[in-house]
Amino acid sequence: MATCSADLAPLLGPNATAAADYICNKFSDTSFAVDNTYLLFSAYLVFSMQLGFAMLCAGSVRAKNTMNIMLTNVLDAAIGGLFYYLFGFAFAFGSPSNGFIGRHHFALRSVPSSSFDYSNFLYQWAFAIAAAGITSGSIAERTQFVSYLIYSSFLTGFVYPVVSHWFWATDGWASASRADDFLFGSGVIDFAGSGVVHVVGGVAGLWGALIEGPRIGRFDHSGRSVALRGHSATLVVIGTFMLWFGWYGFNPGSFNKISSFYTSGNYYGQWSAVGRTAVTTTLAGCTAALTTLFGKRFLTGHWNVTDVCNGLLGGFAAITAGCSVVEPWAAIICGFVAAWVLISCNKLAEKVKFDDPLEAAQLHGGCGAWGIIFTALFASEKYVREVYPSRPVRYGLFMGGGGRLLAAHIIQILVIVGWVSVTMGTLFYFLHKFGLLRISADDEMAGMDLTRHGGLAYVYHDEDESQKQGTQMRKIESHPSPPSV
Amino acid sequence: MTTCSADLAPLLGVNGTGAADYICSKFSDASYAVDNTYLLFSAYLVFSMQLGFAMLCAGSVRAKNTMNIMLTNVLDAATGGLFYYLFGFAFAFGSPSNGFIGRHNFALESIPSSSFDYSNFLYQWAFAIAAAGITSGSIAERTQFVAYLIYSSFLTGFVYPVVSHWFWATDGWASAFRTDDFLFGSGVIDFAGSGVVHIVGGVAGLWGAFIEGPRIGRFDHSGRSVALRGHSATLVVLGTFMLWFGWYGFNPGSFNKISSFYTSGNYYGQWSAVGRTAVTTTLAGCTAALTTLFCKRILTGHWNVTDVCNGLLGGFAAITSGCSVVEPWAAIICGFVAALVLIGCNKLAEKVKYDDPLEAAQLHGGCGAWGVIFTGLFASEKLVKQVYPGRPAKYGLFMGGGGKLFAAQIIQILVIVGWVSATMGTLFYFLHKFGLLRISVEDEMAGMDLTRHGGLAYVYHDEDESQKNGIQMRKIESFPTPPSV
Amino acid sequence: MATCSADLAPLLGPNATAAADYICNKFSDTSFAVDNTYLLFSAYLVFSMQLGFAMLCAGSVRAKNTMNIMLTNVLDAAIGGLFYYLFGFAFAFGSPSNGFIGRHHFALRSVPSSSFDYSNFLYQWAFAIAAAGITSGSIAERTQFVSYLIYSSFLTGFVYPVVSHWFWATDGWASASRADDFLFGSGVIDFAGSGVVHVVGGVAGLWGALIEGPRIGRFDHSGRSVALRGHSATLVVIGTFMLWFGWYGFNPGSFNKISSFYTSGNYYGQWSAVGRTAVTTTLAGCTAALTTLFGKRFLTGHWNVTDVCNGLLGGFAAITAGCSVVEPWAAIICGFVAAWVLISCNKLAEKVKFDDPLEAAQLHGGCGAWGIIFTALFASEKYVREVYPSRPVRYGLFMGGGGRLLAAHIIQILVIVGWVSVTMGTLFYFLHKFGLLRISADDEMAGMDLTRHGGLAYVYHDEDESQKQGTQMRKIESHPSPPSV
Repeated sequence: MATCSADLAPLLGPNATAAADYICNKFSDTSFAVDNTYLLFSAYLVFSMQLGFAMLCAGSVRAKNTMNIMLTNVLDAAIGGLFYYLFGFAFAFGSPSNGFIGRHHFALRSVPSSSFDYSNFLYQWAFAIAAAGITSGSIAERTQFVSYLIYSSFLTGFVYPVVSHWFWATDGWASASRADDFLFGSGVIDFAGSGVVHVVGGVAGLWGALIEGPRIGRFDHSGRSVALRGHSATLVVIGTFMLWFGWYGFNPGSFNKISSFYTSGNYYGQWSAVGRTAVTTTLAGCTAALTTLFGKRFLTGHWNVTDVCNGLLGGFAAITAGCSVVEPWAAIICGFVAAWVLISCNKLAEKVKFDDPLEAAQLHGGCGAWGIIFTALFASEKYVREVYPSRPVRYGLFMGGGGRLLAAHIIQILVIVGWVSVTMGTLFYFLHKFGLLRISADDEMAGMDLTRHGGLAYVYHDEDESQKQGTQMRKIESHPSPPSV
Repeated sequence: MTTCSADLAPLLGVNGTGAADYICSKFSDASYAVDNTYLLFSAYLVFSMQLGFAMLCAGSVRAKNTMNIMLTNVLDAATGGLFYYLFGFAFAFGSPSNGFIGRHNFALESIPSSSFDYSNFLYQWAFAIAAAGITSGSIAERTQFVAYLIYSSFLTGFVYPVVSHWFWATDGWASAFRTDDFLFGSGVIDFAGSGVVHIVGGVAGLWGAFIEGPRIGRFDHSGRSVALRGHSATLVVLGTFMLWFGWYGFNPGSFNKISSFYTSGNYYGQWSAVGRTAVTTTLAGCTAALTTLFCKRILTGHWNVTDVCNGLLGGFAAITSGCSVVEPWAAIICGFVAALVLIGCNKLAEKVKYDDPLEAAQLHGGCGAWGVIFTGLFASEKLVKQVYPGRPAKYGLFMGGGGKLFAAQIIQILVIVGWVSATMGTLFYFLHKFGLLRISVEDEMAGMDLTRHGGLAYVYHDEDESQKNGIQMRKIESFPTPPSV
Repeated sequence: MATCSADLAPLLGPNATAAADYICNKFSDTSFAVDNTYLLFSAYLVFSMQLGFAMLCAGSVRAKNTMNIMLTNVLDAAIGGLFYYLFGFAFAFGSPSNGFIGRHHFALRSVPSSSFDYSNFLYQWAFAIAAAGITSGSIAERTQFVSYLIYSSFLTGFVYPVVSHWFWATDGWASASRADDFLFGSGVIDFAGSGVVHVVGGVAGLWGALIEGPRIGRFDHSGRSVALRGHSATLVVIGTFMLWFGWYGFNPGSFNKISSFYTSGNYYGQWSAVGRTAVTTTLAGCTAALTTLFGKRFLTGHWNVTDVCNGLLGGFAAITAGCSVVEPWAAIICGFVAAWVLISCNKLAEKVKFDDPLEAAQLHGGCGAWGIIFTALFASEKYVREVYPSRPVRYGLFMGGGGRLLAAHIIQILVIVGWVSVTMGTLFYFLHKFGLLRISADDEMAGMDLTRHGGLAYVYHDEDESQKQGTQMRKIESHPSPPSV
């Protein structure tokens, strides 16, 4: 608040510096309190998305693998907590550092500082585990549990933090908040992470699913696709609504501060930008849901709720990059296209016999990529100025901003895809080589809950069932499963 | 904050104007930030009620219609988002306008303004979809899907916004914020919408359910009522708790601002009123739940959790109108009566063979109406003065405030019932005439999930089931359903 | 804010007292607004834990008792609301009072005051019902419904408030905020209630479960333990995530205020302490979850999700006492030990044939006790100074703070265990004596839902089932169940 006192002192007249300082300090206290309150509760909302992912995944897999998928979601959060604390946050935001990777604040050393408080760490952690949550969907129902543990730690501890450093840390090589002109004199505008979070998670999942191949029975001998339906649409809907709820922390929360003003004393400030972000997010999702509803109705003949849910999430994944810099009407376009992107990605996936139980790669990868391009087309000059002040403004192509932003964004997509393929692709490849990736056919037929997780998730008919379970339990316990997990 | 500078300048002495302005604008920044944070997070909470409605509905219908009802809840939010953005908000709050309907801010044009920010839109949208959510419950399990799409758009896009304009917009003909003496020199006090939201939703549902008649098997040939139980009490409880959680955004959030003071520097300000509102809400719901518990125990002989949940919600629906202007002890009376009202309405509904799978009409219509009356009886003078300043305070009849407020509240009920019957009643009537309202008998027996939504919601026994479903899926796909949805 | 004006007035120069007052009043308004916003939303989060408890309990019992357990969770909140309003809050925080029990503010008389606003009541209520929620788990599946009503009212209305008075009220005999030197010149540091909430709830459950004995079939004639598995792991995971979500209100929220500064104008203030608390909470839970995962893997041979969930919650219960005064690295130790504490408590429980369907006594009692000791070992001097200013600082033994705090904390555990045993133990004993505690063997075999709550919770196969249900319903209705509930 140095500026504050500097401004106020002369106004208060001679030798009022002390008074000015005193008043300005109290103002800075207030805004710290407000901003931290805002950021912390946003972080809590983003965390609640983890429940959303867990339910979405659980509902989309078959009952016999429910325990397995839910366990991975719980562990994404738990492992993420430790690894992101130990070095993830340091790799991502430890400054001063080079453009590629951060190298301070390991285990939160010298945090809080003037630039980062604990709330920033918590918020970024919630983002990191979201990325891991995305991937776990793509490789569901056929992946060994140890490989989950391995990729999840690697993704949240290293791969994701590095990407977020590039685009979000002040000294990332492609960051929009970078001072010196770089990447076509325009940084990348990936406000809440269509690329940094969704494309990363999606591409990682893509490689995992591709390398281990489709689930048994997903494509019959004649090669026709057979729907292996999830066991509970209710859980899918719960998950979708929780994700929607959490997205209000994900997108508007990415401002980190709400108390900054544009013109002091004016009703239009950062708080309005935050509100606008929530509105664009809502509109994109709603449009995508409706588009999917009617699109699917014409393609398949029914009104399918799980497809609508996925369409909705596709719209969110797409708007995430540009949510803060586009007009509400543009968000509607974003959602409309996102729905079609998702539908065609799914068609394509079927053609190439790619099996992703949650459509995660298509949804987060495909729609995320569209979102990045969309931002480069529709970012409005006024909003870019406000949200990314003090740098040469590059805005949307269709808004008359020229192609530099678009170029930068295409670079972003390529770079992310490349980096994730190199790191995660290799990881999955070696896991596969060492027979750690895919479970045995018997396990897959029987379901992992029974063979690895100590029994089925549901026991609705007590008397008989619970007895049967009970014996199974004890049987399993008596011969502990082989060390090969 | 001009008043602020006006007050402060003289105090700061000669040529203190500049300083005063500077300080005051920083104060206004701070309160904008706080108020928007408060309003946005309240809006998120209200949105989370949509998950509550979805689960409450899903749990209260039979398994064979789960996909259908959940889809409608997702779409209430989605269609609501688009329609409320395009004209709903304009009809409701577009000012300056006449007393009947607003006519500015279509598609959020010239928002943010000094009177409305994006956060206000988001908050009002969450209210609008809540109303639609209520109605979807009454006509569950037997309504064609297109009918949902039509009524939902109409309700959130026109019917509800008009009502909210009347009672909440500054220039609504019956608004309590209206300055000129109207409606017995007292406006209507419907703080968070027992009338505007709950009666509207309830009456709309009443007409829908009434016109299409009860579900097959709900009343046997001898006319005795047969309970068609919902398929999962767990989902009902889940939904109820989410609604309770969201109601803390619904009622206290309706203040829109939290930083206003009553006496500057005093610990008692609007923030206390907000807290009190949360307390009255809690007490009303809790009392209603306990009353229902014991009454039902006496009437039916068991302790029924779903009834208790409905009683709880009835208490909330009732207190919503007066939550900010009644004392906590009055809230207990409110909840107690609300529970009895609900039980009475249900008995009545059975007598007249009216079938509402979620008791939505009885709950939101009946208890909502009681809530409006309750406010006319128990509104306290002191609190009315604080919450609705700058107008002749008309308060509760039993608190010695005379009958003017009470009369106004009665008018409100009549007007709302009339308007909704005229609009939604007619709509449902014509849908019925054109055979778009009710599904065919076969569909109803088989369940809509199988015939319209591409398969059942649950597949617990994979091997067989999922195969069977798989086949059904493909069968259905091969003969796309008739265009008549 | 008197101090504020006192400081500011001289700075503003002669006869500027009025100006100083004016400015300082507006500052106090702002911080009231911020703090109440913060506290209210924290209270809402804590309330959402009630949904967590409900789902956790529902998923951990057999399908035939789901309605019963969920009803108790709804009623914990409802009964708690009334009783805590009527006298719970008064017993806990009604001051001035003696060290044992409060005696003002019955039914919120003279609230808001300068020390308590409505938001404080709401927040404390959410804590009280959490304690009751814990106990309901221990005695699940075999307890008569009336005894639930009785113990729940007694616990939230009297037992818990008294304990919270001792340790949290300014004039509690062992409170850390107490001015005069007492209890080794160091009060007890139980920041968010490992002792006050978790040990209380756990010990109460311990006595209930101990007195009524294990469920039929839990230990077979040869005395071997037979796992009676819960009917839905999905619900357990939902519950766990909701509890995790709510814990961010429980621990960081216990600061009550976020706008207090340590050095005005500095980025490091109470908001940082709040953030740190959220971080320690997260790390403790994550570590405990991972420890349990691997520990259980070696002990039983599978990766068990429900165990991991319980481990996670154990970590949270443990860190609750010290969350605000320990370093993040210490939280990791806390979680690691907590996991082993829980595992061994469970082993012990099996040995002594103690049956607790939710491991609530082990989890909240055992880990809670460990958390209290942990705080006494690792509380850091710096943080204790900041969080508990203006009193002789006693901090952790291992941090070089000497043994006084440890001694005080051991006293705390003993006192709480003693008090709860005397009150709740006696209550359960007499309920048992009068045959009000345990249900009949037939009820237990058939399941309480059918015999007491009007039918099963789930009806997945409509046609047949719902008919059967229907008839059962009507049968039950025709012969109302015996008055002995």
